[in-house]
Amino acid sequence: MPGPISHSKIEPDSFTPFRRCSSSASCKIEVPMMQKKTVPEMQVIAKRMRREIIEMIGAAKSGHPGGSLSAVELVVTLYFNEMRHDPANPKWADRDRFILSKGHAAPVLYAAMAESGYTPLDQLNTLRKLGSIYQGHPDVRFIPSLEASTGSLGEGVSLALGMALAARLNASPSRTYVMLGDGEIQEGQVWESAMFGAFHKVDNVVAIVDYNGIQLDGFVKDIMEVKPLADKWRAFGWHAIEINGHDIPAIQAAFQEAAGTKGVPTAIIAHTIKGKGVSFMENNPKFHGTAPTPDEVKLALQELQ
Amino acid sequence: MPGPISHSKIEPDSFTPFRRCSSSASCKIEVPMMQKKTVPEMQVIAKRMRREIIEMIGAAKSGHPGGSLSAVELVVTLYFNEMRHDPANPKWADRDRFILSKGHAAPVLYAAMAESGYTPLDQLNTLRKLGSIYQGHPDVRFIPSLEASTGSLGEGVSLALGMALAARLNASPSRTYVMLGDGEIQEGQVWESAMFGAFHKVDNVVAIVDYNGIQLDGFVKDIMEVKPLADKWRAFGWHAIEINGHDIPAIQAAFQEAAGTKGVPTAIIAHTIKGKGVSFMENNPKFHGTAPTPDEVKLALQELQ
Amino acid sequence: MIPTKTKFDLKLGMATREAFGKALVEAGRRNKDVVVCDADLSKSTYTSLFHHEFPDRFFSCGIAEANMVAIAAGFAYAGKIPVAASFSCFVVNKGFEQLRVTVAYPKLNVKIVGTHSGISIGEDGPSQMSVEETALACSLPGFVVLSPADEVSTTALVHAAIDHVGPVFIRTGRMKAPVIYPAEQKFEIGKAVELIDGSDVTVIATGLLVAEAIRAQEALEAEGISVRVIDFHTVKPLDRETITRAAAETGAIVVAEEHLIDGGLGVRVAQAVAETHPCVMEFVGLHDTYAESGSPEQLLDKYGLISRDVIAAVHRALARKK
Amino acid sequence: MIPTKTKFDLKLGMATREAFGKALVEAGRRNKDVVVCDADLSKSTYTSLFHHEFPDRFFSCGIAEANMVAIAAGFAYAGKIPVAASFSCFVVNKGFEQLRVTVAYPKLNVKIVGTHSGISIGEDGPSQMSVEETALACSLPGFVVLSPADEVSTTALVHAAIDHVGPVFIRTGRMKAPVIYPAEQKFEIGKAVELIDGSDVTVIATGLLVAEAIRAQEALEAEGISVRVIDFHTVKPLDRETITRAAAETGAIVVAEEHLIDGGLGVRVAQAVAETHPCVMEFVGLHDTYAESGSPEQLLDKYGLISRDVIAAVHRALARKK
Ligand SMILES: Cc1ncc(C[n+]2csc(CCOP(=O)(O)OP(=O)(O)O)c2C)c(N)n1
Ligand SMILES: Cc1ncc(C[n+]2csc(CCOP(=O)(O)OP(=O)(O)O)c2C)c(N)n1
Ligand SMILES: [Mg+2]
Ligand SMILES: [Mg+2]
Repeated sequence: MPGPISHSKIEPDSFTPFRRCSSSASCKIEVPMMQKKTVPEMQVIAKRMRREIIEMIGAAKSGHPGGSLSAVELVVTLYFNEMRHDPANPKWADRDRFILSKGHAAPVLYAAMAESGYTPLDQLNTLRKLGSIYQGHPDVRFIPSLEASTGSLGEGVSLALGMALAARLNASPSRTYVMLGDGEIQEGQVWESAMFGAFHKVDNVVAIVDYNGIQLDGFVKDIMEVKPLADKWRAFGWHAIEINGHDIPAIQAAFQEAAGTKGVPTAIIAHTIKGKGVSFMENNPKFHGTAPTPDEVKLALQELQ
Repeated sequence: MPGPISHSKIEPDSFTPFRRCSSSASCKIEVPMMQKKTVPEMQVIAKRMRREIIEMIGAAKSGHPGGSLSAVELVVTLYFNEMRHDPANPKWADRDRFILSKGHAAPVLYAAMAESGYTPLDQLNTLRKLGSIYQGHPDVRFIPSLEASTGSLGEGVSLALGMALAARLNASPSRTYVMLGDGEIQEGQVWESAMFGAFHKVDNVVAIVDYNGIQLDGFVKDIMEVKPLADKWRAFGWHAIEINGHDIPAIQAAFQEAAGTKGVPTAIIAHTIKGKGVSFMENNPKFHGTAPTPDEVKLALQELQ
Repeated sequence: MIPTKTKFDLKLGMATREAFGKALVEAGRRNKDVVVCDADLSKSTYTSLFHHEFPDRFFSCGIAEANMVAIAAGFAYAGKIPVAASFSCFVVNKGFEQLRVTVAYPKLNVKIVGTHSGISIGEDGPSQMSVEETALACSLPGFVVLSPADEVSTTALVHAAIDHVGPVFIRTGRMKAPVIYPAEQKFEIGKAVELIDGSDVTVIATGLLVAEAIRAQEALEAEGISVRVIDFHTVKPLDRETITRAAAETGAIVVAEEHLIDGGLGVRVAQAVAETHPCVMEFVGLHDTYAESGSPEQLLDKYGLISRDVIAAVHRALARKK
Repeated sequence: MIPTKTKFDLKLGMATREAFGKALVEAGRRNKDVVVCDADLSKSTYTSLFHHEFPDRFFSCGIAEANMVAIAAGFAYAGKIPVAASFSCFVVNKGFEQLRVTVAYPKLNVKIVGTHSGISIGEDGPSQMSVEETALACSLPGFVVLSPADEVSTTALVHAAIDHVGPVFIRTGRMKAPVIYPAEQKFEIGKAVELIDGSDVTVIATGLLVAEAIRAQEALEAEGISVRVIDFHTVKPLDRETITRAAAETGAIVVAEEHLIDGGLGVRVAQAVAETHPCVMEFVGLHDTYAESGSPEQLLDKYGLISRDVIAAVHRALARKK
């Protein structure tokens, strides 16, 4: 794995907009992709990422631990086993892409990108500080190797579908993965994009719903019930798979099933535990958007040895 | 049936906003409701309304005949059999309400309201003309007895749910009906509102989808497929009924089934024919939004003898 | 004008969003037609207080702001007084078509409250910051647009908004706000408050920038510059009489707001000035840019929204004034 | 300035939406990265022409404008040049949050085209009329906002928009528009065109009102009033140099647009004037109201958007000019 890319200080104002990329053909350089990790290796990385998440949010004194922790195994499996990508060549045209539609869970993405070598590990604890590349929500102005700026819920599936249709036009094997919250799918745009994805048969997109049962203000069942979740995706024409979102082999199997599913996009309903891995955060709505105190950080890190 | 209410010329600027209504209790005056019509009577009214629709759009030289004609039996059954309302007392607090979410089909609503005695029959042919109360899309500034201004697709179910929850708070028996187009349900807001209606158990709302298979630019299957439609509503927690939307007894039965359905709202998927009743308009995308020429008006009126 | 006071201690009070939440409970007590709609942010918008006291009149909409706005419209058609609240950016931007066609066009009696306005929300960054909602809300014919500066004015204006028959948008902030007014201060929708009289230049400010304007005035007074400070808690309808008088009497106007200059209070004041009494003007606000993550103080400093920037704008204006 | 011409015959040409649709096909031929997104209005927006020639690069989104805007953003991230079109009110208002967070914030190379802008759509009435989109589009940092007046400028500006790297909004109309420019006229984003020179007053106009301004100039010339007429086909970035010069040289400015005065071109010009060279100004536009159904001509007349209204505004401005 190549070392971290060095990041010069970026001013958001000086950011230049995306240039038109040349066609995929000319980008088809041979690149050494990320090496696939084994399940035990990924479990080790997952635990390390949980610690990084706790530490960076603790250092920032604000942020969203719950939905970052629930998504760890899903993100680890994507970055270290499923996706074809190359941190040394982040703009490789045929890479697979990941969009964190639930942008508030940025810490899990930052941890995965840093662990993969896209961004410096030693700056994770600058999260949310002025000038840090680790902005409160993913921001391509600061990390160009991010696939998308997110933070306003409901938009990621549309983004993924646009990227995937571009890949189809370019005859590229690129696949796009997008992760949503279970509260997030209350946004109507999600269903607009679901209908669109089925209509255009965008089978190179996989939507992953982090079904942790909790949103910002409390339990999903109390704020706005989304059940039956798989039925909704099926009625909108998607292939839906339900799995335990902390079970890495189950996640791998689901991705494989998605890859084999032709003519329709796939939705993976991943049953997870919000705050997973830290006893006092698990299934606790308080830790949707509250940073752990220094004492809580210490306690959590002990649990995550 | 009382005669038409006289309408003084209204300037949109002079319109005063809705005043707070006193509580429903004080509004519970005894009112003579619309008398229920028989099926044969309604069939006669339906044919008359089709003629009025053709004539007014022909006179306006613009407008939306197709989706007005497909909805005739549904609207007739609501205004002349199902709804508890009183044209002599249009603001009766406990009345049932109808919202035409697909506001471009205003002509069918105007015909029903005029036939019911809310608005003058003899002004229908001023449709879309400057100063006419019969605006291009339903506009409460011009017809205060309308339940809502509409025209931007996707909003009606939300409006209906808000009104129905107000009725619940007022312990009023009022029920609210809302009609959507099958193209319209591509709007994400429809699914936001569907989720909301099920969550809040708003069983005094009935959504009617005018499932005519055509939207503005062509057939729904070519623009953005919405199948399986009933499954979508069911997955969003609604009771769904599929009927032939031109069969008045079937429509009556569906409304009765809806009234008996407790704890969830009901969606009636009404299979209809766009342009119904005029041979050259039936199932013809051209007549979504094209007015008939004077010759076509003549031909259509002959068919509608 | 606040007649007796000439010094403001500006000690931190409640955030305007919190003052809103508390006033809303009081409004709910006074008027049982008040209902509240929330989009999964009731703790942040403080509508949780209303939820707690009036659970039957509180309607959870989930993360679906467009539906929330139109649900509120349905309530208004039925004679209720709905208040729908969320972060400003989400309720206004995701609900804009609903605000236009479904609320403003039939002039419904709907109250929309945006919290977490401006860049002073800090660490969450631009996706959660609302720097354009004045432009959007003011382009809704018939809407009243309020932008209170402190807890006292927020409380009074929430009640005024409920009493006003017609659509209202209220812009509130996340941060604790310096207290400007005595508790007994009266406010009228559409009537700006002259906080400090002055003759060389006028600073028209709204929201958090009112306190910065007061601080700037204090510094400028020491330099011998006489600054009039006016709180435009109502952005629409605009108090044109007060603007015209300021233009005529001081000949130079600075407008300061925590908003994009494009479409904010400043351009509206500029239009009123050009139509009545042209004079030199300078603008303090965001210059066609989104901000970033950081502490509120750091961001206000970096993006030029503190008293220093008001002072600089006053100097520029005076240099140009003939 | 158009050097040789002093008289304009203003004969009706294509609607600007049609000119857009035709230019888009040409752009598609020149650049295979151009893709088009439609929200069930391709016949009205004339993107059906592109659909016909490039079916594989045309993406039907159904009646779902928010998704359409974000789909376009996805295409842009992947290096395509997406053009998403619908009625202005639907694409801008239903897609505003998507335009803000998903397009403007990362400065994506997305082109949004709104058709059926203004009240001149006529009979359909206010629900389909867009009278606020300049306010909304201009409050998106980094966006270029274009508002061409005729088929020639539309064609040129569509190509300029495609060539520009970054987000662009183009405002077009439903009605046939009077032809103002010779076919060979060159246009530059951000550079206004001085159509007629004059020294007593300047009329700054955009869209359909450019032709009305020309008509007003002809009538005023007969009264002995020398009117400068400028076409602001670019609302953002604003050509401040041309504005400042007009203010300095003519001392009076009238701004005319088929848009709410709140948040339109006029308030932006007023701000630039106040910051550089204060002068008297008058505004022709919609006064905080929605319109109604009627023929386009009747509505433009009733709501004060014809040459008569420009002439009256010029008279008011001159009466106030010292
Ligand atoms: C459009 C929008 N509305 C509201 C918010 C504020 N918000 C941030 S996170 C959140 C709850 C998300 O819950 P969920 O999608 O279940 O995420 P998770 O549980 O995975 O953290 C809300 C309402 C937002 N970011 N975007
Ligand atoms: C939000 C919105 N987008 C687009 C339109 C333009 N439009 C008017 S009617 C129509 C097609 C509607 O089709 P459908 O809902 O099937 O209606 P019906 O067939 O019953 O006429 C469209 C796209 C609109 N009125 N509102
Ligand atoms: Mg969740
Ligand atoms: Mg249809």
